[in-house]
Amino acid sequence: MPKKKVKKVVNKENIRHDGRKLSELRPIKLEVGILGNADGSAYIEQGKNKILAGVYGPKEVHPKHLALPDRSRLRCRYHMAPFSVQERKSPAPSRRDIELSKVIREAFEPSVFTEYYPKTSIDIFIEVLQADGGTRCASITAASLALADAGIPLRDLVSACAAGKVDGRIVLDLNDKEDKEGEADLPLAYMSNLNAITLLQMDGMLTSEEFEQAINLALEGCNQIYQLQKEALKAKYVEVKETMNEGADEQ
Amino acid sequence: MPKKKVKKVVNKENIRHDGRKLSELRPIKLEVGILGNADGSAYIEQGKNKILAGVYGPKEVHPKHLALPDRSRLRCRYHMAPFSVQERKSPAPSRRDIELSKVIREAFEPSVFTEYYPKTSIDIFIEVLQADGGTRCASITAASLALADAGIPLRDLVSACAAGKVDGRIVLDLNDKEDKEGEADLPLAYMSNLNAITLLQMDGMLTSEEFEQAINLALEGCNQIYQLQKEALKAKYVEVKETMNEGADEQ
Amino acid sequence: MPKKKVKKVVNKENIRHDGRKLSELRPIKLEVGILGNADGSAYIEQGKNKILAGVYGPKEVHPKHLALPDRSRLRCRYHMAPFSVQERKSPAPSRRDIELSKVIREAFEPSVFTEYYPKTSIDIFIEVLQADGGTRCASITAASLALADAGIPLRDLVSACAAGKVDGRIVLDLNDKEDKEGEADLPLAYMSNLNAITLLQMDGMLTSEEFEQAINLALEGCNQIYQLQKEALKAKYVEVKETMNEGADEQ
Amino acid sequence: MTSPVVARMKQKRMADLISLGKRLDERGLTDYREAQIEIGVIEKAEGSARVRLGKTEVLVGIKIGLGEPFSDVPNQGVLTVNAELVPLASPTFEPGPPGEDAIELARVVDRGIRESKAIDLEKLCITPGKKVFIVFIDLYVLNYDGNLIDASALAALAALLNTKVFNYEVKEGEVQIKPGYKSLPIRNYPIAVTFAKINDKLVVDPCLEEEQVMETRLTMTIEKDEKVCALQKSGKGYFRIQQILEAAKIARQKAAELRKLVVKK
Amino acid sequence: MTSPVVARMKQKRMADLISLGKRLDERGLTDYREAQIEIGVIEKAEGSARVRLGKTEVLVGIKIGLGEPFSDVPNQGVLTVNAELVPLASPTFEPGPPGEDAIELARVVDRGIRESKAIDLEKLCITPGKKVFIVFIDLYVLNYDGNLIDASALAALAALLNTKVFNYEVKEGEVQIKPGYKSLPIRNYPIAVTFAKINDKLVVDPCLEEEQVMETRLTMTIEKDEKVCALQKSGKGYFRIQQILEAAKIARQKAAELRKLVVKK
Amino acid sequence: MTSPVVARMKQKRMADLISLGKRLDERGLTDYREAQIEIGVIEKAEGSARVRLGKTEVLVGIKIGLGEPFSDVPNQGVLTVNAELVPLASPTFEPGPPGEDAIELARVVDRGIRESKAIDLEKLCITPGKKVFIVFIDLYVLNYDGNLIDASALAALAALLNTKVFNYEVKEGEVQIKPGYKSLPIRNYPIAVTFAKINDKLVVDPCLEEEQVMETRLTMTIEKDEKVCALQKSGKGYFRIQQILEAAKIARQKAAELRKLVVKK
Repeated sequence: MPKKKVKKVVNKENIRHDGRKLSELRPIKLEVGILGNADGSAYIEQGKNKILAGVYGPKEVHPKHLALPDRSRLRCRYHMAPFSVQERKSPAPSRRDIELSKVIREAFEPSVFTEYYPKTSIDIFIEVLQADGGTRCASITAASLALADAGIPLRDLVSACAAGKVDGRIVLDLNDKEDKEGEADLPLAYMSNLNAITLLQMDGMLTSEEFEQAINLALEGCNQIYQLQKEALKAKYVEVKETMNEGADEQ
Repeated sequence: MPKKKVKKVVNKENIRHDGRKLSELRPIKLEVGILGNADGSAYIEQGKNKILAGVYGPKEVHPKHLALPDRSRLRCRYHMAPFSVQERKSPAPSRRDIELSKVIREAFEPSVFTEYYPKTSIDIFIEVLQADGGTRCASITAASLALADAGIPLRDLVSACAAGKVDGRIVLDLNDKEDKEGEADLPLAYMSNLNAITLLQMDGMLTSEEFEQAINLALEGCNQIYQLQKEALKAKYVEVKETMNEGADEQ
Repeated sequence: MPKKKVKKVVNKENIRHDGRKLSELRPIKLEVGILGNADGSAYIEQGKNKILAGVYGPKEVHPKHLALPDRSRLRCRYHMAPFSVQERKSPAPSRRDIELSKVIREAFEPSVFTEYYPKTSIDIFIEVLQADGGTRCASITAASLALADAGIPLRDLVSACAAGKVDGRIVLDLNDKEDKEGEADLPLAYMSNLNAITLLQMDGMLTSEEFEQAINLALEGCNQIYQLQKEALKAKYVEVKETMNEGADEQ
Repeated sequence: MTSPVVARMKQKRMADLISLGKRLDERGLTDYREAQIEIGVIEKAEGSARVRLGKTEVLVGIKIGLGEPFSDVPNQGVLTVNAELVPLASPTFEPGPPGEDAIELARVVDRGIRESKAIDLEKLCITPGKKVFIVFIDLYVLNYDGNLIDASALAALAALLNTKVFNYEVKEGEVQIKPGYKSLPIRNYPIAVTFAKINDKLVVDPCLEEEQVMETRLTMTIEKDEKVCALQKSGKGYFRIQQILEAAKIARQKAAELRKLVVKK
Repeated sequence: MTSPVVARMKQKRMADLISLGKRLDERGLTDYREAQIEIGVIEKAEGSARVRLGKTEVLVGIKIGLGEPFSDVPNQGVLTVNAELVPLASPTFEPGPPGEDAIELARVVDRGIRESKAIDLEKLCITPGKKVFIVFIDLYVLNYDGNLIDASALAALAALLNTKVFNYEVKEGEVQIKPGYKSLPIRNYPIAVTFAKINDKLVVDPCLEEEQVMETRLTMTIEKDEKVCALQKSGKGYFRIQQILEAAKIARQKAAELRKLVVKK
Repeated sequence: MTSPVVARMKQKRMADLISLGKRLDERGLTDYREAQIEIGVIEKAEGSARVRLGKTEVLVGIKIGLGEPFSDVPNQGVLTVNAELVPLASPTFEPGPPGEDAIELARVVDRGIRESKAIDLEKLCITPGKKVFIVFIDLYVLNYDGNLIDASALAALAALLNTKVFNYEVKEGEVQIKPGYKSLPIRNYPIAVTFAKINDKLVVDPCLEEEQVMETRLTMTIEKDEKVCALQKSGKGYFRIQQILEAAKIARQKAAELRKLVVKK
């Protein structure tokens, strides 16, 4: 059986199939505070990813025996809409969903002052409306904004981005095609001001040099995203201030 | 592909395939108090439908957090025996079962003085032993008798009956064949003395005139069934009285 | 369709296909106290059966409403590893697993002084690592040692063994092939000192005489196993004493 | 509902009576309650029967379906028994998937039918390895007053004897249903006989009150030639060997009596 | 979060206003909140639409799959509607499998589409009895502020009108996808109109606060020729016949208004 | 069971020791506990191995089945890894379906095998698109004393190296088993190395007591040519980049040591 000839995803000029340079992020759009009921919320578009994050809490825990005496219980559900992927996904949580919910929750633990709210829970709900590679990182980026929007005291925002290896080159922020056809994917979450890596996973194969290179590139991506997050919060803050002024005018 | 020629379910003389007139109920048999353990029970045969209803309560609620401070919690399970239909039905509740359990429960809410029994539950269990169209209505008719048999104070009995459209005619109390081959089915539950419609659903298509006609016909059916329900209760009451007299004789 | 000719499992000289005599047990290996975390544990090899039993308790019951006011709640889970049988078994409990968990639990009830530990639970976990017929009996034999190893006061050890009918002969301790191709299998659990049968089941067909014969043979098997159980406990006890002496030496 | 004190007194009295060979409802120790059997009560099922044993009431419906055989017996139809303890039958039954009691009930009834080879499963093979009939036996408990196993096994046997299998032909590998029915090929008549041990005495057909005080329980299923074809000890206590051999004798006699109620009736 | 006392005062005021024909948010009794409809929001889905009804927000995505038809309608495609009340939409929604509210929502929307024959399912048959298209309609509630049924039904219709089915050919019994798309064959436009009964008066499009005080609810689904094609009474209370006939009149009018928002737009 | 106060004192001492480069059980920070490996312990499984890492004990059984390939890789066999934390292994393990810890364990082990292409899945294809071998790797934890991932990954690799696949021939589209076996085609040897971060220091192969006090954990899986083939940060804390690069160096060295225990042995 002849091997099918794979069309290169990255060309000789180091331009990726979607026109990006090796260390270029996909276009990112961030919006904060867009849901009516959640205590905090945010929306991200990163390439074709479309993800909503909502936060409820701190609030009473149900069932009560889950309450922790010395801090808030962080809970997280990463969930994909059935229509978010090529073949309809059953709405029941897959093993992948359960693993991602766990590592995403753990990526936030170091960022939240959970000790301020003993015996409560803080619930993070992530809904992937459309998926195109790198959803866990985009989810973290959005959910951190949702936590901030909920007014929950944070040590720092968490920014997340993957680096990886495609056609032999180390690239930033892989999309679905690159993730599937590439040689490695390394998602990473980071608190920029604290130099703290809070999520780190990898699929694929990387030599020792490539590994170091990929981590550094992912960190660079996180730093860029951190700026975008701050702008999004500022935009919301300004908006809120303007609304308040309007309210003042009305009075 | 040629359309298969459908044999008419209602003939030119307005006689239905089972010999009934358009506004004629199927033969109905009602029995009250036929189960040993339930606090109240009733059995209905309506055409080939065979349905048992049992009531337990008012009683302590489990789990306790479901208790309501100001009234009894009404619960209802509509369930079909695996052998009740043509193809064996899995005993796990289907989405249809869950919806019917909800609307049947809500059909009883206005009839029960739930405020007399705060912090308790009243559980209605319906078992469809054989199904032949119109089981939700027959279930309500039986379950209302079971509630009365359990000695639970009621504002009125709830009587239920469907009307619908078959071969262009508005007919009463559709059986399975009519339901499947007909144009519309409109089940309705009613408290006759209070002029209160407590369940109303519809599948199919009806013009504005047909709709009004169907509702009126269903109400007529409910009124007839109401009489049968009262007779069934009276029969049970007389029977009980006779048994008591016998008991007196024995002493 | 011609019947396939079944090769005899027991030959004319009353020697079974694995070389055993009719009333001979398979080789049995017992080890006590082999798990690090369980309060008590034991391992059995009986033919190709390989089974681990672990006991936790007496301990607080979760959820609390399961606690019994006057005695400990005995709980038991019989579970097979997915790789323990020819075709991989799903790890979800089958109906067979649930039935066996029940009858095994009940086989221990008369042996444990549950009244010494009100409001607690004693949990027996059985893991069949490899199955070759007669796993429920071997499980009981091991689990009784695990209960003893946990220091739980027992009226007597429970020993278990099956007898059955293969190729017209009553035989002891059927292996998988004999169980499947034989005419009857009768597992039995027994407290030797108390003449008490605590588990009794049967598949197959036995005349009245065969039935009595099979029960008596199974009891004989139990008595032999009882001796092996006592030796295993003694071995452990001696071993512990030796270890203690060593410990004393070190000090 | 009686108070716990009254209940305990009643239990004591029941146990004392049994020591004297008597029962609260005046039955002898080896007497069954009155058994009523109705067959064909569910017209839409291929077979059905309702059994009342005193106040215990069980409805059994049988459906015939088409499916694949198990790979180790490619030329046999499939038998499957399921039990539901629906909550209207007792305040102690909960809605939801079958618990261990329902599963044990189904499996004990299944064992009696299967081990006695009551159904000729080879006659239910349509295309070996591909297509066979599936016999679904659903045990439906409508009122629980003790001894569900015997009532269910009796109803299952009555329903099997009353079951019809549709005619068919195989055309181009597809099974096509033809008009008419045949009886299900039944060739044995297993009867379950259950004993409760109370105050170290055996009683047959325990009612609910007896089950609540019994130390343990034993079900023996006896086939038409008086062979034992299934056993199940259930409950916390134990039996002595003498009790089991005694039970076997009584079971044979009781099974013969009960069998007359359903076979050739 | 407002205190229970304040909440009760507000409820009283809301109910009193409604008696006077007014509503807290200044709508008339038969006025809908502002409806915003975006289509094609999920490029990876074969069809999609997001509807905002006031602060209620529902996203509907449609996927087209391949599968077997039901045996009683071998020459029809399969329609399946599923609803998820995901927990970010409301503090009262819990993660986990759909509860009775989500199931009712999905089934009422399903009924409107199915009974009005909105989709020409026969055109979705590929090989009769063997292979058909499956239309998965997933209702995804993003923010809950009352009247989920109308918002979901509207979004489902908008998404259906926006759905593309891939081209295919059948080669040696296998379906092979070819380039290009066709529109889904839609031939009717069912619109759900929901009434809440508060203080014995009917209001359309209840917001969450109104649902919290309503006695009961009625949904009427009206198809393009003004026929009623689905009904659902939901909630504890009851209706009088006059109220139902009045509702039917209003529903026809409201349905026509709403339909303009999605059809030929 | 030690009291909470004693436990806290012990934890403090453990953390203090680690700051000094020492551990409670006298290991160095980068020392593994003694590893014992037995292969072929389950004769009925196609492959099996039991690994003891100190008191942690994991049994891995491998079954080979037949099934369909995934549609996107029609010419590859299927690999599936499942983990069970059975309750006899620890008082903190509960019976029931796998929780997030068991799922993470299985997926991390799976990732190492899959990403290093340890199994030549193309050689497990029987009929492209139709029939392939399925390799079921079941991780069975028998005693839990920390570092389940490394013990499980090691046992899985040992079991794979010990796995036999039955011979077969394809006759008229059906797979028929023939006598004899071949070895599973293994071409890489991934080894998982896990670090706990305690008092900002890294230790390898944490035991249970260390896991109870660790801030966070990192698993690096290293393949035969010293490439990293899987990573998993797990637990609440965080790492600095320097720690991760340091861990990578140690992991390569430790992996080489551990690999010798299973390969060519």
